[in-house]
Amino acid sequence: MTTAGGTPLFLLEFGDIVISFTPYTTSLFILALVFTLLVIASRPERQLDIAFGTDAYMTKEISLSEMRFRRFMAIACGLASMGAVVTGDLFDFCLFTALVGICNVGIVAAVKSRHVQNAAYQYGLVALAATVLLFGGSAMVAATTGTLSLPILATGTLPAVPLAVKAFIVIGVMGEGMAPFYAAKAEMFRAPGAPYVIMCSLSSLLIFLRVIEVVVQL
Amino acid sequence: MKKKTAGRIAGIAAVAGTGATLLSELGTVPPWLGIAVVVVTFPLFLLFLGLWWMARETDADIPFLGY
Amino acid sequence: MIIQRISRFLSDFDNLMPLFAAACAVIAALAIISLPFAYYDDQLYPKSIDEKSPLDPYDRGGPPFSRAEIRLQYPNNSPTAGYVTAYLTPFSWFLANTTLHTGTTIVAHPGGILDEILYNTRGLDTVVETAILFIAFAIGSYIFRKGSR
Amino acid sequence: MIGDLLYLIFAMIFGLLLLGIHRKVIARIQRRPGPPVWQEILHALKFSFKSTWIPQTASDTLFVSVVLIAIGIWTAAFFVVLAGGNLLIIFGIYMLHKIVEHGFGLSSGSPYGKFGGVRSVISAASEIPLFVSVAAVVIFTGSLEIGDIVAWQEQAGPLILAVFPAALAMYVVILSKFPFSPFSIVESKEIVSGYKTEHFGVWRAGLEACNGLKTYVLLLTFIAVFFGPLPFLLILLAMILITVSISFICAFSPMLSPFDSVTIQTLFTGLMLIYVVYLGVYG
Repeated sequence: MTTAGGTPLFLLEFGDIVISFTPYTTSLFILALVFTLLVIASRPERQLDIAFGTDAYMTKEISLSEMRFRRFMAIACGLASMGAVVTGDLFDFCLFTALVGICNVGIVAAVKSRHVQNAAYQYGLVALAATVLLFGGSAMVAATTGTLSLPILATGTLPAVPLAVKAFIVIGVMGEGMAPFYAAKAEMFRAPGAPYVIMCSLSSLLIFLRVIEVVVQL
Repeated sequence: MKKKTAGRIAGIAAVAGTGATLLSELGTVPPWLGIAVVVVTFPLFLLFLGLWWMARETDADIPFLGY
Repeated sequence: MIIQRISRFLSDFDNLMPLFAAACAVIAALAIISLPFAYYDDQLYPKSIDEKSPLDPYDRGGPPFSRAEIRLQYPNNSPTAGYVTAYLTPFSWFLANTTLHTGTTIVAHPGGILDEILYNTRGLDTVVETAILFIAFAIGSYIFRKGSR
Repeated sequence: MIGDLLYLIFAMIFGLLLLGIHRKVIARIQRRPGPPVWQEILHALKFSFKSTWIPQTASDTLFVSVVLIAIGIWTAAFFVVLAGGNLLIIFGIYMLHKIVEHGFGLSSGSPYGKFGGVRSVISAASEIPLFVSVAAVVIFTGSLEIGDIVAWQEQAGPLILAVFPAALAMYVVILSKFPFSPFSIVESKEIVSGYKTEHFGVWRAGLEACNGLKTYVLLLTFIAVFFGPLPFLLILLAMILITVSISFICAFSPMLSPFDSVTIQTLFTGLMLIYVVYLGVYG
């Protein structure tokens, strides 16, 4: 049983959902794990702002309650992306991806900057809209092949998934993770609190990397 | 960080990395484990080697502040 | 230049939603063109739709509290599938095999109790679904509290 | 296996040498004398001798660990290529280099670093052409394992002839990772050194080491995937040739403004996407 990510090293069984650790998904999983541990271990930086035209500069401090909330969100985001990269079930993958999307909004929701929050709001709208495509896509996969299990879909014995359905899933993930629709994400990155903000981008890159594998083997 | 600590960490990383490589060559551990150990220890080795060879052994000079 | 015009449009995040909507519209159009898709009726959850039932689309068939027939993807992974207690988290599975008290803990696992209502087999899904709800609730409540302070 | 360790160190140094050649060629095209070709190696050494500390505003754990991660991921990538492993893993690591850039830029608290980091997020759109080229490779070889792809080319000839646009896409990706290229907006000079601004001393030496390794690995992957099995010396020669060709592009083109860079790369991706769909349907 070989998937696009290589032969599974081992399969973790959760009833009818199987979590598959191929070399590819395992490396993604380890990276998500490392960065989640980093989020837990590191404290936010104090961002410097320069007042133009003067010599003055100031640091932005992050209050303790804000830090706690954002760390919680970043950890949730890390767990969600870990789930999304290893799961062997399409519907489950979509769920984890939706969770990543909402956690990304949560990471910057506590930031006290109007600009960042506006960007996060737009991003949230897109993430919301993207769930339609995501779950619609996985439903269509189930309807055309009769299964949601990725290792079984990868065997190639089932009817092929239509191209449009693959596009549905890819654009759904793009909406959740914002890969090419980068504008809002870049603005969200202006928020202070590097370890947490990095999680936004890490999770979206990871789910994007995973969806490539998923779509290649459908 | 003290020079001694940095040197020790670099040394341990180097020994662990080469050791794991040797062991995987001899077949005691699977090859992926050898590579995984190298992936972890190589960055540690490089950084702490750098930290070790530039570390001060004495106290720093009093910085010149009189502009 | 046209490229500069495009990049100016792209760089404003207020244009994001129209952009995404346009992309969705294009793909939806692509999907409509490529219709019809073949329906594969050998499904995971065999359906027998009884249109005369008062519960029509939601009537999943079969008497309650007995084993439901489900075509499993991995039959050997879930020997208890189809029963109400089909999905146990690894911890509760351990409890069930070692003690007699799993019944009292199953409610503590969101997957356990929701499975009873929903699927009988896809436990992990229900855990993630509730996690999404919880996270959304956490964000909402945090922002609400921040506004009231 | 011990040979692999030595090869790893060789790859790092040779990658730095390639970057030095890159600078030299650009300088000669622009009629400057330019630094000696081993300048980048000296740079790495020089930084490692400099005084090292952590800025007071920095998020220190992230500030340091991101350097370790940067070297670690490219070491892993090196071994994956060497073992003929999965192409997707290499691309995953390439994408993760973005995260490393974000980490470098944001962890210090410096505004210059932050701009570098934000630009790195913006330029994330340049990663997409890469994946499209993967799809084209898969359509022809039917596998994502580098070993299989090399074996396929042994029989059917270099892949670059079969899927030239995909090779071009990957070339653009490598180009955008080279310094002074039109797409290297993350380290352009108006934001000092972009994301590397605040990493000095040993941290910067580590980053230089990572850059050398990264250059080597990317070029090695490119050669393995599109040119097939070559003897070792020929691989090195091909790397130098590719570097020189990239230097020519860098010397003759200005750096684009951040959003323009992304737009051009995105347009390129669109073309690639059409090509791959065409290949998938009619190929």
